[in-house]
Amino acid sequence: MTTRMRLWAVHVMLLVYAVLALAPVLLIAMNSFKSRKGIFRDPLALPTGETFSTVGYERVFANSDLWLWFANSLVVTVVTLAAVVVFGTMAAWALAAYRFRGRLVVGLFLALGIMVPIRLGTVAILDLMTSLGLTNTLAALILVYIAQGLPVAVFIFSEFMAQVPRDLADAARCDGVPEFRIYAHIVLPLIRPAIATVAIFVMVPIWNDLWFPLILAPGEGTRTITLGVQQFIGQYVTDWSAVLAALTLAVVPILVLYLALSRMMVRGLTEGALR
Amino acid sequence: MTTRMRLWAVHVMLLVYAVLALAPVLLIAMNSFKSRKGIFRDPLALPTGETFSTVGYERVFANSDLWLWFANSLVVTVVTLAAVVVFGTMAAWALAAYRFRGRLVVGLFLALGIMVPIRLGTVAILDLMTSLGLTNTLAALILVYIAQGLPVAVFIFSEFMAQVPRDLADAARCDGVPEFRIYAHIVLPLIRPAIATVAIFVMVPIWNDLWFPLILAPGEGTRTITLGVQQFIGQYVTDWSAVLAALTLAVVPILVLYLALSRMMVRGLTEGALR
Amino acid sequence: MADVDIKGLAKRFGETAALEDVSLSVADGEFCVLVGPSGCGKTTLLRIIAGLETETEGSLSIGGADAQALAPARRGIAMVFQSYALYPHMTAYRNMSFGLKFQKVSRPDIDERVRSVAEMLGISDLLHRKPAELSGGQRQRVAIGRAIVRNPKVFLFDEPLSNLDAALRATTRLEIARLHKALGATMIYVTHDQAEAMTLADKMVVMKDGRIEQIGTPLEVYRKPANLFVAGFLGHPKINIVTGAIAAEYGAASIGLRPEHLTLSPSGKGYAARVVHVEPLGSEAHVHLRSDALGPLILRAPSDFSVSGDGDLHVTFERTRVLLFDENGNAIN
Amino acid sequence: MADVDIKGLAKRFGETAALEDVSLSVADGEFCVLVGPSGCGKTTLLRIIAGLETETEGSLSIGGADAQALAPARRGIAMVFQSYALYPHMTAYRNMSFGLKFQKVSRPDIDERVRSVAEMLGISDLLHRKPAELSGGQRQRVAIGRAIVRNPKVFLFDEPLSNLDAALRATTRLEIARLHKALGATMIYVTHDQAEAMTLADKMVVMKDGRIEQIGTPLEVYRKPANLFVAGFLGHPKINIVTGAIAAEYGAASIGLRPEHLTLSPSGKGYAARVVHVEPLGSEAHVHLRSDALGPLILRAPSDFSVSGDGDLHVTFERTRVLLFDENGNAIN
Repeated sequence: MTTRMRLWAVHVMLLVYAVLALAPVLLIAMNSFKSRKGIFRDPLALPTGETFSTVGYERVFANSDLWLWFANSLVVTVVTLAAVVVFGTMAAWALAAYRFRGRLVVGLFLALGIMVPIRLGTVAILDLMTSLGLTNTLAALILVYIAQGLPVAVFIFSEFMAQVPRDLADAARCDGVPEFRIYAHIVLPLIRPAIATVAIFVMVPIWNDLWFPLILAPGEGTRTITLGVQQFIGQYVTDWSAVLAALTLAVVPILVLYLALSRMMVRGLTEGALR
Repeated sequence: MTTRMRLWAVHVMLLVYAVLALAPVLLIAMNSFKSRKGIFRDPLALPTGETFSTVGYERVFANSDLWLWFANSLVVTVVTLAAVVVFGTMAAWALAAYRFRGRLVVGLFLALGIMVPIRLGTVAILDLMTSLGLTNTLAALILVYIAQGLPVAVFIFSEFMAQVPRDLADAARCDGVPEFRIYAHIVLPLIRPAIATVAIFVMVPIWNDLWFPLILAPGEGTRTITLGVQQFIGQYVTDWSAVLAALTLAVVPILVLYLALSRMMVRGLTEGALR
Repeated sequence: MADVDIKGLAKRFGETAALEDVSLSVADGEFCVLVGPSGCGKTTLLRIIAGLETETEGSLSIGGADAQALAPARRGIAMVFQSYALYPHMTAYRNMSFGLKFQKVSRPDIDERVRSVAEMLGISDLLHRKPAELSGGQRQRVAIGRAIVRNPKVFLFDEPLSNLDAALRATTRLEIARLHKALGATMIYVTHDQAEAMTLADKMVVMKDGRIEQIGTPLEVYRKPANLFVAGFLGHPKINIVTGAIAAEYGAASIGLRPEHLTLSPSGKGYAARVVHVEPLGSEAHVHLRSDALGPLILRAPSDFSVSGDGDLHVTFERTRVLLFDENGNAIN
Repeated sequence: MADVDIKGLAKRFGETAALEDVSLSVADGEFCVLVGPSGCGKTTLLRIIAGLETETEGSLSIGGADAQALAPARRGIAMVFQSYALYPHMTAYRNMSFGLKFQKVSRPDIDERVRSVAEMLGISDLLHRKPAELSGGQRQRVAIGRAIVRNPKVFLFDEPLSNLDAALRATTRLEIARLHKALGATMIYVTHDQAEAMTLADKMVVMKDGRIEQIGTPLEVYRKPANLFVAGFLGHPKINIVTGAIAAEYGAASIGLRPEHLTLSPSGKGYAARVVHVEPLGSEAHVHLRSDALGPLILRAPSDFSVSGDGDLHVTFERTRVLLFDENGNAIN
C-alpha cells in the first residue's frame, strides 16, 4: 500500500512538473495550427474545425530560406558538439591523469572561462574574426561556440574522470595498451553518461543563441534558424501563424538530438559503468 | 618552485575574479562620493578634491525615512532567516531520520516548492493576505519569504544530514538522550556549515526583493530599503549622487551579515565536524 | 537480575526474513557471542535487543521485564557500535557524560563516574580531546567508556574490533575479557571472527541466514558441531569432510576430521596419502595431502615438518575423534 | 632469465622518504614476498618495479637488462592489483585479451591463450560475463588470468587477497602457490598478512618505514629474526619479550621466547607463574600467565588445557630456543 501510494505521488509530481515545463512549448505548437483569428479569439483553445489552418506552415515554407537556416544551425551545433566532446574529454583526461608543468595554470585558465561570460569579449572576437576574414562564415560561429562550451565541458568531464580508478589506467599500462588507447577504449566508455550530459548542456544554448549569429554571421547564407525566425518576425509582423509555425519547426531538431542523447545518458547510468 | 608558481596562479586567479565580481559595487560606492558633475564627466575616475562631495549622503539622510526602511528590511530578513533555519533543520531531520506516513509526500511537496517559483502564486497570496488583513504589514512579507526560502533550505539541510551517520543518533538514543536533544545537541552542531550556507542563500534574494514589498507592503511605514530607494529614484530622478549614496548604504548591512555567516561557514568547514 | 530472554523472534522486511524463529536466553553475567557470516542477521538481532529496531513477532524480556514497549534508554542496555559513533564535536569527557545529564544524575556524581571509568580504561589523559584527535584504539576505549559510565545491566557490542589492526585487536580482545570479569555484567557481543567468538564467549550462538544453528560453550560447539555448516565455520584450517565409502563405514553420509586430529606415519597402518603442499607458519605447519580413500586433506604438523623421500605417507586418526553427519548435514550423535 | 635486481633504491616525496637504500635480488623462478605493516613502502617498491612510479635514486634491472628507462609494458611484468582493476565495461574474455591486441599477437593465438588460461583457472564458463556480474573470487581469478595470458617474466601481486573473505583467502592462497609451481615464473608479492607471507614465500622480505629489516626464507626469519621488530611482527600469538635480570643472565638486553617454546609443569623446576586468562580456540588454547621473574607471558597449550588448583604453575623453556637481542634491539648471534 505504501509502495502504491509512493508510486502515485511520484507520478503526480512528475506530471505536474512536465505540464509546467511543457505548457509554453505546447501552446506555441497548438497555436501554430490555427488561423490568425483563432489565435487571437482564444489562444488557450485547441484548434477546432473552424480555426484549424496550416497557413502558417505554408507561408514559412514558401517565403523563406528555412532549409538553409536549419542546415546552418545543425552544422554549427553538431560540429561544435563533436569538437567540444573530443577536445573536452582529452583535456580533462590529461588534467586528471598526467602531472605536467603548467597543469594547474591550464586548469585555472579553463575555470576562468566558466566564470567570465564569453560575451564580455564580443568586441575583441569581432575584431579577430574580421582580421581573419571569417565574418559571415559558419566557422566563426563554431570557433566561438567551442571556446564557449569547452570550459564547462572540461569541468564536468573532470568530475566524472575523478571517479575512474587510477588502477585501471595503471593496469592498462602494464598490459601494454598505448596511452591514446587507454583514453579511447577505457576512459571514454566509462564516462559515456558524462558525454551525454555535457552534450545537452552545450547544445541548447548554442541552438538558441541569437547574439553571436547576429554579430558574426548575419549574412543571408549563414543565418541560423533562431536568427532567421527573428528576421521573419520583422517581415510578417502581424502574421502570427507563420511565426509560431517557424518556432515550432525550430524546436524539432533539438528535440530529436535531446531524446537521442538522454537515452544514451540513461543507458549509461543504468548500466552503472562506474559502480 | 612548483608550489610557488601554484600559489601565484591561485592568487592571480582569485584576484581577477574578485575584481570582476566587485567592480560594479565599487563603482557605485566610488561615485556616491562624487558631485553630479564628477559622476558624468568621468564615471570611472576616483573622487578628487574637485569632484569629491558628500551631497548625496546629506540629501539621503535629510529627505527620507531611511532608518525606517533599514529597520523594516532587517526585521524581515532576520526573522525570516531564523524561522527558515529553525523550521528547515527540523523538517530536514524529520525527513532524514524518521519513517512516518506521508514522509514521501511531504518531501515531494517541498521539492515542488523548489521548482515552481513562488511569484506564480502572487495573485492568490495577495488575496489571502487581504482576507487576513495582513496587507501593509511586515508579517505578510515574512510569511511569504518563509514559504519561499523553506523548500531550498530543507533540500540543502537534507543533503548535509544524509552525511550524519545513523549510528550517532542510535548511540544517543541508547544513551537516553531525548529525541529533541538529539536534534538540538548532536545534529545541529554537525550541520553548522550548512546553516551558514542556507542563511546566505536565503538572505540575499530577500534583501534585494522588490516584487513582494511592492505588492504586499508598499505603505509608508512598511517599506523595505530596496523599495525605498526605488521610490527615491522617482523623486530625484536626476540626483544621481543621492541614489548612489542610498544604494551604497543598502549594501552595508547585508555585507555585515554575509561576513559573519561566511566566517561561521569557514570555521565549520575547517573544523571538519563531519569528517 | 539482568538476564535476556528471547522467544520466537522474527524480523521481516516485506517478503525477506532477516530473522526467523530465534529463541535465546542469556543468563545474568553471561558473555554471549553471536557469530556467523555477514548477512546472517546477528546485527539485526542485537539492534532489536537494543530497541533500535522493532521485531515483527516474538517476545523479548530483559531482567525479567517485558522490554518490547520500552525505549532503548529504558531497557538498561548500553551499546558499543562498530563505527564507535562518538559525537564528533564533543570531547571524550563530554561524550562519556552527555547521556548521564538526562538520567537525573547530579553533576559531581557524573564527574566522579566519568573519571573513575576513564581511570579504569587508562584514558584519563585523553578526556579533553575530541574524537578526531584520538587513534582508533583510543576511540574504541572512549566508546566502551561511554557504555560503562551508564552502569547498564546489559552491554551490547556490535563488532567492536573490526576497525582495529591485527595487533591491537588481540590486545583489545583481552581487555574486553578482563572488563567482563571486573564488571560481572551481562554482555552480548556480535562478531564474524571465529577467534574472537571462541576466546570471549561463555555462550556461543552460531547463526546463518537469520536462524540459530547452534548454541553452546565454545568448546562444546567446536567439538560437537550440530551440523556441517557449524563444523566448517569454526576451526582454522578448515575441517576435512570425507564422504563416500569411508563415511559409510561409520554409518554416516559424511564424516568430519579436524586437521589437528590427523596423524602421519611414514608407513604401516592407516590410509595411504601423498603430500601435495606444505604451508610453514613458523610455529606449526599446515600439510596438504591427497589420499585415494579420503580425498584432499589438511593436517596440522609441528613446524619442523618436512617431506622425506617421495612424499608417500600414511594418515591415521582416532575413531573417537570422528564427527558423523547424516545426509542432511546434521550431526549424528 | 627473469631475475630482478635492485640496488640502493630510494624514493622521496619532497622531504619524506617512502623508500631508503633498498637492495634486493630475486632469482629466476623465485617467489618473493614483501611484508610489513601498512605504510612501510612495500607497495611503492612494487610499483617502482612495475614502472608505474619512478625511483629517486638507485638501479633496477629485470632479466639482466636495465629496466629504468623502459615503459611498464616493455619490462616483461604483469601486475595483479588489490582492487583487481578489471575494465568494467568489458567481458572477462575482453579483459584478458585486450592487452594482447597491442602485442602483435594474432587473433587465433589470442583466443587460444585466453581459453587455455581460463581452463587452467576454472573460469571458462564466465568469459562472457562483465566484472559486475562476477563474485569477488571470480574477479580475482580473471585478474590473475589477465596477468598470466601476457606470459610475463615476472608477476607482481599487490595484496591480491585483501578484498576476499577469510575462507576464500585460504583457498586462493593455495591456488597462487600451485600457480607458482605450475608456471615457474618469478613472482613478487606484497602483503601485510604474516600467514600469507610465511606460507607463500621462497624469500621473505620484512620491511618497516621504507627500509628492509630482514631477508630470508620464512623459517629462517621466524627462527632467527634480525631484530625485535621482526620478532614481534611474525608469529601469532606474539613473541614474549623478557628484559631485566633474566635477560642479563643470557648476556642480552632482552630475550624473546616464542609461545610454542614454553612448557608448563605443575611444580618443580622453572619459573613460578600464575594463570591469568585462558583463550580456548578449539584446536589449541592460548594461556596468559604472569610470572614474577619473567613478567606477562603467553603460551600455546593443547585444546584440553585447564587450570588445576589455584593456578600456580612453573614455566620452563629450552636454552637453545631463546632469542637474544642487544640494547638496540638487534639480534645477538
